[in-house]
Amino acid sequence: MRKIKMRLLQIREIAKDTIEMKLEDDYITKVANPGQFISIALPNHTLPRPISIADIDRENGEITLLFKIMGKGTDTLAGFIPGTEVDCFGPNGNGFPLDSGQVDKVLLIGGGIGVPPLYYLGKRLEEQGIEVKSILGFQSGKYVFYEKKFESLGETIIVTDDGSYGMKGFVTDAVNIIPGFDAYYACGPTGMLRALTEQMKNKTGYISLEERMGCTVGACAACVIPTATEGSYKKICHDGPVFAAEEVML
Amino acid sequence: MRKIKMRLLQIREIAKDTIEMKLEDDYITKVANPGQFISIALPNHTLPRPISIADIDRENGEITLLFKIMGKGTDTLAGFIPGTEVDCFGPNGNGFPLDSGQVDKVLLIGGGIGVPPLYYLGKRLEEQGIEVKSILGFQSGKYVFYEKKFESLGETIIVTDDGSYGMKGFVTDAVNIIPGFDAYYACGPTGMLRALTEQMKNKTGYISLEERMGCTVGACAACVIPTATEGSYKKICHDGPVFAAEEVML
Amino acid sequence: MTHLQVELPGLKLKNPLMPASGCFGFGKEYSKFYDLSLLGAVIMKAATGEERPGNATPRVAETNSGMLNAIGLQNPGVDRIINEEVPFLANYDTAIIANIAGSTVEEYEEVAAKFNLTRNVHALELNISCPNVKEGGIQFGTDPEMAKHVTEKVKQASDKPVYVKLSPNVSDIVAMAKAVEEAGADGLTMINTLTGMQLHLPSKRPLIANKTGGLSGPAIKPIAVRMIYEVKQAVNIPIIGMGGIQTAEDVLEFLLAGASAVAVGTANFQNPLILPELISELPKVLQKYGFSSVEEAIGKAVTG
Amino acid sequence: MTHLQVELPGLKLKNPLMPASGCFGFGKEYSKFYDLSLLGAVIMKAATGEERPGNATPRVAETNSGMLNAIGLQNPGVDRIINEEVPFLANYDTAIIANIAGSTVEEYEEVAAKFNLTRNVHALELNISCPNVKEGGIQFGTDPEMAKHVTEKVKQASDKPVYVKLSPNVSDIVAMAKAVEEAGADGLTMINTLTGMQLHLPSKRPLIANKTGGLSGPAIKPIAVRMIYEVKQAVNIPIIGMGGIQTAEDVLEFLLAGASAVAVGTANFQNPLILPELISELPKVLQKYGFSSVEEAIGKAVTG
Ligand SMILES: Cc1cc2nc3c(=O)[nH]c(=O)nc-3n(C[C@H](O)[C@H](O)[C@H](O)COP(=O)(O)OP(=O)(O)OC[C@H]3O[C@@H](n4cnc5c(N)ncnc54)[C@H](O)[C@@H]3O)c2cc1C
Ligand SMILES: Cc1cc2nc3c(=O)[nH]c(=O)nc-3n(C[C@H](O)[C@H](O)[C@H](O)COP(=O)(O)OP(=O)(O)OC[C@H]3O[C@@H](n4cnc5c(N)ncnc54)[C@H](O)[C@@H]3O)c2cc1C
Ligand SMILES: Cc1cc2nc3c(=O)[nH]c(=O)nc-3n(C[C@H](O)[C@H](O)[C@H](O)COP(=O)(O)O)c2cc1C
Ligand SMILES: Cc1cc2nc3c(=O)[nH]c(=O)nc-3n(C[C@H](O)[C@H](O)[C@H](O)COP(=O)(O)O)c2cc1C
Ligand code: FES
Ligand code: FES
Repeated sequence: MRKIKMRLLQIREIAKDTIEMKLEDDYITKVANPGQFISIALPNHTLPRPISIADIDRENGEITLLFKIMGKGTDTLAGFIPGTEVDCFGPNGNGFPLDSGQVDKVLLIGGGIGVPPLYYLGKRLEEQGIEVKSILGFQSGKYVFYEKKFESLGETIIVTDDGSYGMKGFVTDAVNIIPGFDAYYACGPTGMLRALTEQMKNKTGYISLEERMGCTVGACAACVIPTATEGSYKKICHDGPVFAAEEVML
Repeated sequence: MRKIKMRLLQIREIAKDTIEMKLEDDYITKVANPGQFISIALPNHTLPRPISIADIDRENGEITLLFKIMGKGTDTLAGFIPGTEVDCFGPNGNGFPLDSGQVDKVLLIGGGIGVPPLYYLGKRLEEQGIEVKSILGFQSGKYVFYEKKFESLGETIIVTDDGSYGMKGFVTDAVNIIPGFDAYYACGPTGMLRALTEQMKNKTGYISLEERMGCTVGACAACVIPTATEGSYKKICHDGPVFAAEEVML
Repeated sequence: MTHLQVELPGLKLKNPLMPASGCFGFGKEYSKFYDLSLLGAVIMKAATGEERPGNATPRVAETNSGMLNAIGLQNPGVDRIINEEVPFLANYDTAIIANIAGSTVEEYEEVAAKFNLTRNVHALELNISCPNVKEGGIQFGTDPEMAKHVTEKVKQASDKPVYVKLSPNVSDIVAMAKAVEEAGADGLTMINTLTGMQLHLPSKRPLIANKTGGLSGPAIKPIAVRMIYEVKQAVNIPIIGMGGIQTAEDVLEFLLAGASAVAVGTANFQNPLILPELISELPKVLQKYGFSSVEEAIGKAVTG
Repeated sequence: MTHLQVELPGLKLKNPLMPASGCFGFGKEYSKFYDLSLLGAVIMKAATGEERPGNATPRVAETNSGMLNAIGLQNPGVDRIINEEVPFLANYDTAIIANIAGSTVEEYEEVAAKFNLTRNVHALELNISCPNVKEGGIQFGTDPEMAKHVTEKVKQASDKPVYVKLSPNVSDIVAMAKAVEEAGADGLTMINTLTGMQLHLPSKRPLIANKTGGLSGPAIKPIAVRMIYEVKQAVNIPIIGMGGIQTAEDVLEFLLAGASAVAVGTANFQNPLILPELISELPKVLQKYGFSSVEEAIGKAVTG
């Protein structure tokens, strides 16, 4: 974990309110795992913005972030121009388990702006020869992104709430279509994760959680989640954001 | 008085920590008088920054501001790039009297960042056929600016505190060198104005004052100055910034 | 069609927006920027019995997301305000609220009595919370008994509705609110400024001549929202909310917390058009969050 | 050569900078960013008698130049802190201050007594001002008599110097400071957070699950400076100042106002290296304003 400045190389809107940033970096790219996030310190803000690592190009020292414009901070970030030195620190959190050994086929399940970390995860799993299929859910067609990229990893089903693109419904509706996978990896709104973990109780699953954060490094206890053990809490920024599905109480 | 956006055309450092800005504008340039100021609203600040009008090019709709980097606000302003739309309102204040009638020869006396408003004043006085001489005081040589421009209006004496450029001393030392003028117009630090008005008690003089401001339009009573009349106050932003020398108590 | 009207004791407001006392003079300056008839009301600068020169300068300082002020109640005195300032404002189609201040209970009564006879003044705002008056203002604002006493006296001196302006510099804002409600206050305005200080490093002295000043602006907004939310649950009189408002979303936040109308102070300084801008943006924001009127939003965070 | 050392009851600080309680856990996380031996001291997160789960989430919200938090004293309990956390911090060459909290005077005494037997803890910080504890914390912090009482009891339970942390949510901060000084406090730390609230417009509810939270960050700096300046004139015990510090100039401002050392809380979150950065910048800033040591600057705005 270090505090660094990353130079913004490229920024573009890849779907409605959805920004893709490529940044130059020679530290995070070397040490980060899929599912980890970085914290971005924006001028005139008191709290850092946690953003998942969406992709890493180790050779070229390039990191990709994808974010949705949700409020003041992401709006400011979306206005950055190439060349800007972005204040960051990280990588934070634990990331998805990559070397579980007995896994041959995995299912990635992403909802909205929960999709980004799954892309880098999928790439790394595929490199290991694991079969990767994906279900990606979005509000509507205009929010869909990275379909082609996920397709290059394996079969990909797009689901939209309003049916304006792909299948109509929720990711939970699509899960039944995909037969036989050893584990699932999911990231998305808490409601989606709750439904999903309920539905797939007897499957091995890993879910990546979100909560409003203070320090983003485990020091302030802002971002806790109750664990399955009564009265016990974990810090999402430090012990997560990825948890085994049965570990936490959503 | 209007709220407007002015497009920044050009920005450059013309002396140490001293920035010249040229802005596009088609309202202030038409209505403002020398000695008036505009208020600049900077992002992430709660108070506007009052900056005097240093020059106006009516034909081209161009206004010149000169400012010194003194703190956070002017530092932010100095970082603006051409094309930026600057939030302003004005013109504020009264300005220097231009049509006093019986004046043939005037002396302009500026100290440091008090020099800018005198330039546009001098130009307008000179246009009326009035003889203009200037004494400009600066901390040291590296802070000197606009010498040539003032010379194009008439005789100009540069004074520096440390003698590193021009005459060594204060503007008050130089005043005696200039013979016979009908009125003086001064702008600079309060200490300088106090010494000056004392020294030239029996001359007609107009001085431009500074004070920390809230509203900059006369509504909040932040920027008052006691007048010669016991117990009475004037608002610098509204009744000034220019006052007859005998009108106020420094 | 979004209904912006709000009816409060003595005040039929066409919309819930007005300038906060002391940040708008007596309206003349901002009338150069826009038509004051756009405003729901105007709260005038504090009036005292006699003319007051106010404090020495500097009187203001910028802080992070806020400012300090120690104007010190500079004003021409109640008589000149009634004769010279009210008639100007009365030209506009807007409600007029007179902010009254004093060093003694008698002074409050005197000023209230004079405004009581002034036809175009619709309500009084009792400034018991100005932190910049040395002689007693601060005690009135932080002691429930004194606040009650001065409110009762002013109520006796005036038939106009009285809104008492609460100071946030207290351990228990609810106790203050209840005390003045009991004393007969028709409404509350809150919050006034928090007492703060900034040092000027080169001189190693407080930057403001008065040493301390009142903190206002977005920095104090969370404190204002909390206090309004708490007070709304404890009293039955309406609240005019203020403290750091700078966007139409902020206006809605204050309404939800329990304010029936809002005042904007510091934000006028960076943007002289802030009030007309907020008035024109408010309907969109109300709609966005599912409200078809201001009345509907009032206190929603409290009542659910 | 600028002398940064400061000597306070129980604390020989190599420099006046330390993290504020609750913003630095027990140091482990930030030890990944830098060597904690750089710090003058570390103030640990609040310890209670038993483990506490804290409040529901969301627990934080960003505000203009500040943030709200309602962590609710989540901590593993004093025993585990002594056994698992203090030994880690004791590896570093820095002073350790234990922040103690409780719902009852007995709990405070119990926690203090346990830390009293912990060799590597150099001083106690008595958190009587946490606004997020429902059972009584808030009353301790806003009532001089209760503050006095709990301070006396903790002094009896402990031989270690006791610094009492003052709440800014009071009408009269000087009365609070004097009360705890009389009760035997060895020092003061101030200020804790101001109680605030933010509403979440889509849900029309307080954003923070606990409804209210404590406001910290640059927004509250002017209030902290004012209170330290006032208290410095009224007491003879040293003050550790905090509230919105984010630059070395801010550190100097707190020293001038009367603080003998300072703590940095919220600013760690945006910049995990803030403390080492401030420590390295402070000498330059002291020099710029004519000081050759920290000691020289302390209280200069008060004493002249
Ligand atoms: C571990 C983690 C990884 C994330 N990865 C991504 C990502 O890859 N792409 C992406 O678009 N978003 C991601 N988010 C959500 C993202 O951090 C928020 O959308 C963002 O912080 C909102 O900031 P804002 O200033 O625009 O919104 P505001 O509402 O103005 O922010 C105010 C405060 O609330 C916090 N906040 C608001 N919404 C959220 C939220 N949903 N989760 C956490 N904090 C929030 C902000 O950090 C800030 O402190 C992630 C969140 C977490 C916790
Ligand atoms: C009528 C008038 C005309 C001016 N014209 C010019 C000009 O042409 N060129 C120029 O360089 N400067 C001018 N000044 C001074 C200029 O306004 C300040 O230097 C500037 O506001 C400092 O802002 P800052 O954010 O850099 O400093 P900071 O110290 O960070 O500012 C903090 C606050 O203090 C106020 N402030 C600080 N110094 C002054 C000051 N000397 N006078 C008034 N307010 C101050 C700021 O406006 C702000 O509210 C003028 C001031 C006035 C009153
Ligand atoms: C420069 C200034 C002067 C003020 N004068 C008064 C006053 O005379 N009477 C009063 O009741 N409040 C006065 N206030 C307080 C405001 O009316 C308002 O309560 C406070 O500033 C909070 O609102 P804001 O954050 O929108 O400014 C003044 C505030 C400022 C900034
Ligand atoms: C997330 C968070 C948690 C805090 N927890 C505690 C605590 O446990 N005990 C305590 O005395 N103060 C606590 N505080 C208050 C800080 O120690 C400090 O007094 C306050 O935040 C002001 O300083 P700052 O503006 O630098 O953050 C906490 C503050 C924050 C932001
Ligand atoms: S955000 Fe501070 S512990 Fe997670
Ligand atoms: S700055 Fe408000 S009256 Fe001059």
